[in-house]
Amino acid sequence: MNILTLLIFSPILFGIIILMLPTGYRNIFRYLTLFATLLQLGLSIWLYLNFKTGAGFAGVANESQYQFVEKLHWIGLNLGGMGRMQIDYFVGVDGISIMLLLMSSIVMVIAAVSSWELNKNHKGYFALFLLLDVAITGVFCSLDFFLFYIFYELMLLPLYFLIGIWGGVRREYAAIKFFLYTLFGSVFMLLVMVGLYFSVKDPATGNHTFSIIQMMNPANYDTNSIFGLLSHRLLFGIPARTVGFIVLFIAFAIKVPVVPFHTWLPDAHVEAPTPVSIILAGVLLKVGGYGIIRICLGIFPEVALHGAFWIGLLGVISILYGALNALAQRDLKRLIAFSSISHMGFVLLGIASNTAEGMSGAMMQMVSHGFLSSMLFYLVGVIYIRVHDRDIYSFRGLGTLLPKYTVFIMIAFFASLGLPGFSAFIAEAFSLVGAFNSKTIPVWMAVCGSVGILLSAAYFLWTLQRMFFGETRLKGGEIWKLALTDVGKRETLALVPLALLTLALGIMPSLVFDKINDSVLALIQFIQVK
Amino acid sequence: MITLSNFLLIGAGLFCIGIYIILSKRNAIQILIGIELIINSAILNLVAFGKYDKVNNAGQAFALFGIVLAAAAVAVALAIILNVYRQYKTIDPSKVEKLKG
Amino acid sequence: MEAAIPYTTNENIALLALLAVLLPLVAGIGNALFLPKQSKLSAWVSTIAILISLALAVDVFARVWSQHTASIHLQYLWFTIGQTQIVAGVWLNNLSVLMLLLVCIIALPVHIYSMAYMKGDERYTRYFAYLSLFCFAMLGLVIVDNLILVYLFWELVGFASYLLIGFWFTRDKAVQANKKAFIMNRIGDVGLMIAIGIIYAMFHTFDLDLLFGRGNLAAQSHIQSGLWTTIGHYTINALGVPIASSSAGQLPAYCYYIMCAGIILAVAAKSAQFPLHTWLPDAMEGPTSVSALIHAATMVAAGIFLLGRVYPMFTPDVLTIIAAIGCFTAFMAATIALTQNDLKRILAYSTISQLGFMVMGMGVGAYSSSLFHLATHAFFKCLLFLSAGVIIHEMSHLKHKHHLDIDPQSILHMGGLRKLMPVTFITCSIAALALIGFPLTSGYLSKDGILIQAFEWSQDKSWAYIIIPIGALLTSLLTTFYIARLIFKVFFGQSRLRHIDANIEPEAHEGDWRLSVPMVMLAACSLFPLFSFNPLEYKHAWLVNGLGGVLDLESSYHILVPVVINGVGLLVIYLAYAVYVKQNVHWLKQKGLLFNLSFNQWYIDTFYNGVIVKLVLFIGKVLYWFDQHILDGFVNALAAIGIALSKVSAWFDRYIIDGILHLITDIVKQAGNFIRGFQTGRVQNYLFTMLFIILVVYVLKTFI
Amino acid sequence: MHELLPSIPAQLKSIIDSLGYFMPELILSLLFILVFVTDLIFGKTSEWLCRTISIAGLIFVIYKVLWQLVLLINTKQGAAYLFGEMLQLHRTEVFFKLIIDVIAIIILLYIPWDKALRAHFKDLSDLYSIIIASILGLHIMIMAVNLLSIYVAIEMVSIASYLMVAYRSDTPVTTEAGMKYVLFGAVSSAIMLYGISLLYGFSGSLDLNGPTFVYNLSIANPISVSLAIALVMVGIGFKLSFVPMHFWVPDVYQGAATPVTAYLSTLPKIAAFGLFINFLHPFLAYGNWSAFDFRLFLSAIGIITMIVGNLAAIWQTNIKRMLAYSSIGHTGFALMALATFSQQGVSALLFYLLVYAVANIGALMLTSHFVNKIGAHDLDSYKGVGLRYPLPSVCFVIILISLAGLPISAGFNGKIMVFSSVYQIYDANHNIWLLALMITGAATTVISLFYYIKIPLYLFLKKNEHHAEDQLSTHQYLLISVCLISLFVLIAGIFPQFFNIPIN
Repeated sequence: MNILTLLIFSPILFGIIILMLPTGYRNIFRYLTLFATLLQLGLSIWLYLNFKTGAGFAGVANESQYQFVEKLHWIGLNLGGMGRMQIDYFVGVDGISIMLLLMSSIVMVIAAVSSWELNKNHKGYFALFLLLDVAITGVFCSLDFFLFYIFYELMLLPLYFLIGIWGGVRREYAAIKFFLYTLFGSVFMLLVMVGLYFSVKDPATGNHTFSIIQMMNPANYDTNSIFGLLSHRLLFGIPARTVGFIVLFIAFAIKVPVVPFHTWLPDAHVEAPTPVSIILAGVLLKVGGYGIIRICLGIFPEVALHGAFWIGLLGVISILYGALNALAQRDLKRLIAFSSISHMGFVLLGIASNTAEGMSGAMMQMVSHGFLSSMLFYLVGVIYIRVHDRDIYSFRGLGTLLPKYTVFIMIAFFASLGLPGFSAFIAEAFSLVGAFNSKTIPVWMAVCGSVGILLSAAYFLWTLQRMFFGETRLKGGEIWKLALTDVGKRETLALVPLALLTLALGIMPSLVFDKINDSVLALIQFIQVK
Repeated sequence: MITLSNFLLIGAGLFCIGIYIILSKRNAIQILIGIELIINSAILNLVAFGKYDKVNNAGQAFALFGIVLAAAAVAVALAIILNVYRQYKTIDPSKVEKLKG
Repeated sequence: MEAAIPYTTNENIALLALLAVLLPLVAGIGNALFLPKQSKLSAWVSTIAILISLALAVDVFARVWSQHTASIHLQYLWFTIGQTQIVAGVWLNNLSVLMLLLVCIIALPVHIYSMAYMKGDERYTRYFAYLSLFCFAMLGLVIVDNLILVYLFWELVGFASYLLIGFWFTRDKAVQANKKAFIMNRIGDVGLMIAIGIIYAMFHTFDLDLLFGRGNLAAQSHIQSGLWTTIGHYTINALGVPIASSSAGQLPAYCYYIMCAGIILAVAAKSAQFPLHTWLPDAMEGPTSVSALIHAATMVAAGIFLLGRVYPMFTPDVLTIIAAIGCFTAFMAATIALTQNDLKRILAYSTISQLGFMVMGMGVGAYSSSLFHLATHAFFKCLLFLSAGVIIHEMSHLKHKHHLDIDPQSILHMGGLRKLMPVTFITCSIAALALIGFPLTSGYLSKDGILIQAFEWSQDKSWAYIIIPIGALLTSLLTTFYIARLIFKVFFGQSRLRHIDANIEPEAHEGDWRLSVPMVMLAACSLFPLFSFNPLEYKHAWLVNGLGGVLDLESSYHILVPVVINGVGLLVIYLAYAVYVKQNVHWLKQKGLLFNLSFNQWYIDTFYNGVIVKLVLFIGKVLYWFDQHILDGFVNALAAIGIALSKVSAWFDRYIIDGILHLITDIVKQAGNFIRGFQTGRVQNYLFTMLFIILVVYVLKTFI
Repeated sequence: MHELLPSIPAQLKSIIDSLGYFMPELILSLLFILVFVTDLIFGKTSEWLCRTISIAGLIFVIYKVLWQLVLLINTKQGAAYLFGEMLQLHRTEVFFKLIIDVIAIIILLYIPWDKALRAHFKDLSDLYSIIIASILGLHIMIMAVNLLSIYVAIEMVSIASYLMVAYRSDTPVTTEAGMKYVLFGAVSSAIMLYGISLLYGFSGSLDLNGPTFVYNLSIANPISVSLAIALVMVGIGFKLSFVPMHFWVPDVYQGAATPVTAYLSTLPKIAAFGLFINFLHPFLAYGNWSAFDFRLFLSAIGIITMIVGNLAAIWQTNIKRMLAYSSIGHTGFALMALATFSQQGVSALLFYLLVYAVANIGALMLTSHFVNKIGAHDLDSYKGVGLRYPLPSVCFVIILISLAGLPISAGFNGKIMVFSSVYQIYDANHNIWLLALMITGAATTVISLFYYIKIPLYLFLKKNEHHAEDQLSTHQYLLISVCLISLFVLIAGIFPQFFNIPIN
């Protein structure tokens, strides 16, 4: 059995087992889920170790260079006049997806661990959790647009319930907002997908195909098909390919999220339970970035090249806007949510630069932010579970009260404000270097981007000084003092690996870059050619 | 000599009257009568046209079907209106408006 | 890390240097992870680590310094990004080995001193862990071979200082201070990052050796007709010989100026130059030993070091700007220092002023001299802080003993400590003399060097340039004044505690050997022999020559400047003495020979008191106010603007963007409601609507 | 009379031949009589008996319908014309009939599981006979290609459904619904009859596929012809319930007993689409037909119907009413497929209708399940039910997903197929209307989520303070069949090709 298939669908088995078991067995559910995620982690580590590098395995637009590929005929609907509707079950990884795959499976383990504190309807929760796990893994693996889309949609449903049932006070609002926001994007993505489907023919079979890789090759487009490169067709007076790119970009930009498509994120984060915030920030945002790189850039490279200025602009705006907003927050979780927006802006900047440095920086940023945001949200969760309050102003001088916790929070904060030695530094530094080095975006964007680093320092340090230093003073008084116990064993167990990971990536970035370099180079070259 | 157009005009007239009755009357039975008028206008047309249909007397045949089915429909309708009267003690359609919105 | 690129003949020297850097890190990690909160052992771990580093540094220094071989460059492949290989390596030339040695020499006594100074603190171990971390970062900064690593250590240094300033994190002032310090340093980091980005975009390498060393790319780039061009990129072949690769880089000229601005910003932040200097005085909230090491000797010098590293990059006009900044900072800080009463603040401002000197030195092309001054200054300023530490220690001891409500750092309450703490007094005065630039001290050599070259630099330029050397001269006089004032107020006269409470017996005594030994050591280092056997001619200092020496043009300044400095300097000291120690008149009379002189002096004395001093004090006050309100105010204003901006954008976020979303949904809902309106429940209305619609559509369709 | 004599034997012969292709319908008529008689003989106790008989009969009918496929293969050009061009039989018609019969069986099963209907004072056996009769009508409707047969078929179905809607004469709303339905239906069929008479007049023939039919129309005055066609459309529109003939839908769906609603929302619609296809065919086949632009007509109607249906549904609090509006929206979407005038469009339409019908019946089954269980008619009474009855609630979610057309559900594939068929035509001739159709389809899909989401929202997310104790009980079969339906929806979502109808 193909390892990717195993990786994707193994959680479903556990999900079914959980559904079979009677409602009472909380611990069994927990341990089953944990085991499922650990199994997945093991598999993806195996993938990582056996992932071959070298120009011959770059992947991107070259089907033969993907690894661990499995391709089965899935749907063969007969569409009368237009041949058979050919949808394949087509999975495989290249340098662009492998790291994200590994990262997400690690984050899922952390999320599973952090699900321990939940105290309501465990059965449903863990079943949905595993379903979400399947969808996320599937998105990163699937090379067939249809399959991708299905996994992409499949992510919404569990999240909708996870936020809506296990969430905070305004959970219904948050859930619906999140759901409609993302769905808005994906419905129009559906249209573009259908359009692409009818424009592209698989040279082998002569049928139309959903294969993303086939879509990357301009030779496969029908003459004067709507998205054909040579047939300069217009939609509403705009070149059709541009429209397609914009629509797809918006769909993913909502996930990333890019200002101004971001307003679902703070609400969703604030209302979601800790593990869900971890997954949201750690993995889902990356799905957006991954989509932009794999699909928007892959299928519409020339549009991406011409639109680089606007992508970069959005990136810079997100960086500054998110950071400034973070400065204005007093809810710790909301602050971190906005900081995520700011940090994901660097991904866009790196992508827009169209340089190897920038692109690699963006990839690195996605991986590192995956770990860091999980860590940050986990830490917020730790304190929230203790006293059910996240208001920065109701804490003071936690440093003396929770020394270990403070150490972790300082690691997380300084790592994510880009202190050298941690992964975020490499990521942001090289996104910026790429931006400076770029032919496609002006220097001032890079400069503004660097200002983002300054702002992030400002809000993180302010929070540190406000919450953790000074004499201990708590809103809840003595009761809180008793409630606020330092991080426990399980929490340490979850936090230490994350801290070590970001440190390791900061000191040995080659762990990531060695795997992605070839693909990034191939991608850059692929874009430049257009 | 009565030409085809006369029939058609009468038919059109009946149709319009029927429509008017349907829209204006405050009594279900009368509405049924209006419907009958429309059907009759149609039947009149059919018969009139049927005269010019050389092949077979399709028009007339159709007319017969029309009459029968209209009768059936009216029978059902009357039964239902009776039920309505039982429940609402009125057969003014504008007063029977529990279901709306 | 991958296999070493075979690059250097004497690899093991570089490895020694590397070892010297890594030892403190090991010590720090060991302390942080494995030792209990308060263990004497930790201090020894760190100290021994730094001691070994010192030994290694000496060895490395001895082998590298002015062996006129090519500089030693050992590099490993760190990681590859795209096609660019990012290397991690050690690049040893005279500058770096000098800094290596310097940092170690300064760090060792501070370690020893800290053992006693931090005694009994409940986070003793943590303190030494931080200190070692700092040493690691600082040492790393001086020997690394490419810009990425420079940035890395550049910021780590800042981080370490953040930790140490806020070491007593329960004090609000301390945490405010370290936040301020880190953020203002971050401004500099942003500048550096921008500079690095542009340099890379231009030269496609981060390698310092290629850029400023043998590759010498920076010097070969030139600006003309709005374009910044370089003759070609370099790549390193297997033998490590830089070879030109074909493609020539070209960027618009403004990129060059942005780059320079970035570097200047970085320097200004790290070495507390105008306008980013305000963090340094606040940083004095940290332990005094920390101030001595980080905020007097080493970290703040990093800016100068960076200038030294990238020196070839600058065109004359940029250098002029640098000089101007340095000069202004020096002057401003000095004037401020005149009016301070907080011991450590005076020293802080004096540090700023001296750093300004060095920056100016760089600006006027006195490259080697200003690095020379960096070295000498490190010693005596560190020493000043250490002695200040001892004094403050004693004062607070007194304070607690007599339950007085005084600020132990204020020099207003001191005085007469001369007899009580002789060692401190002597060492402190040596340092003070060195600061003044008194002959036979190291300060004399370095400071005069800068001044002379400043004059030489200005002479062949238009008259306006003369302002800079003059300003510098003035500054050094002011320096003389305030340091003299400090000495007199602290050590001479009677203890002013008596004014508060007559029957206090201000007994104070030297700390134990761990306090005094380092001070003596440093005092020795503040004298001339260490640097030059000719106590009067800076050109003969081995250090200056080692750093490329100075162009040897004979000018009158070589005589003039030292004479003026020291002549006037003496007067100033005397003036200070007269001002602050009031029993001068009597012993004037005893020496009849000098009577007139003393008379005149009295005249000058009154004149000074009446006009100059008042004026200077006034200027000092104004500038201090300026510093406190305008500059700090400016920074706060920036912060305020930032906050306001963020508030606005938050509002925008809530009302506009979300608003649009809600608007759409509302429109949809209203439309639904409208349609629902037709569902009146009356079958005849239904029929009517239906027929009406059909009719209308039909009519429209047919007749239009 | 004399001139008729020679033609009689030929006509008799054609009738005899036709009977071979008319078996299912004949069986249906016999079945009707059988059920009717059993009801009379066994009286009150005969409910289950009638039900078994009719279901068994229907299964036999299905067998016969399948047999027709075989028959058709033997015929030339795969088509048969019965009773002198009265009815026609292609594979398309056969498949329509199959779908009709299958769904009819589901509904027959479903009827007695609905508490409200069961509680009716007299038992349901006559309802079965009515349904059988209506199915006969539906069959004819699908096959009709003659104005006369069209009218007769429509009337058969209408009268049957009048009776079914008004079946529960003991509750006010039902009778009200019945009255509205009958009046609306009678009026629209009368108007259609008038239109038919005009068509007859202009063309001089009742046979749609007749040689002169379209030709005569095309040379007649276009204005009056288009009027005539518009009037005919009123009749068809009443069955399809597209705008502006949709007004009766919400009231009647809400008022009628839930199984009847299930019947109304599926069977007549499907049959009407079959009828529509046949009605359109001659006009499209004829070369230069300009009097009445069917594509414009269908597109405009489709767009407005989608918009109206989905927008109005947002406000509904009564589940059945909401589903009624959503079904209007679905009609609009299906019209999109019809507007392609292509084989592929038809097959997409078939798939879409099948999926929609099954899902819609499932949804209605669930509503009656919750009515049975906790007497919940409105959204508010669904609060927090999901956690108490997870299984039906999850099924509800799945079925709603399919109705909304989210991926890996049958509904999604249906929408995909419709979209792709439309897109194919659009790609060939850049008809702006088709583009508009597609965009509206996408947009209204999003809008539809506003109200589809409401149900899961109330089921799972909303908390209700006082738990309405479920004093009532329900049929386990109902739950089982719902599970089966949701399973089908999922399977047809993941492996649609199994349910893909191969036309020609």
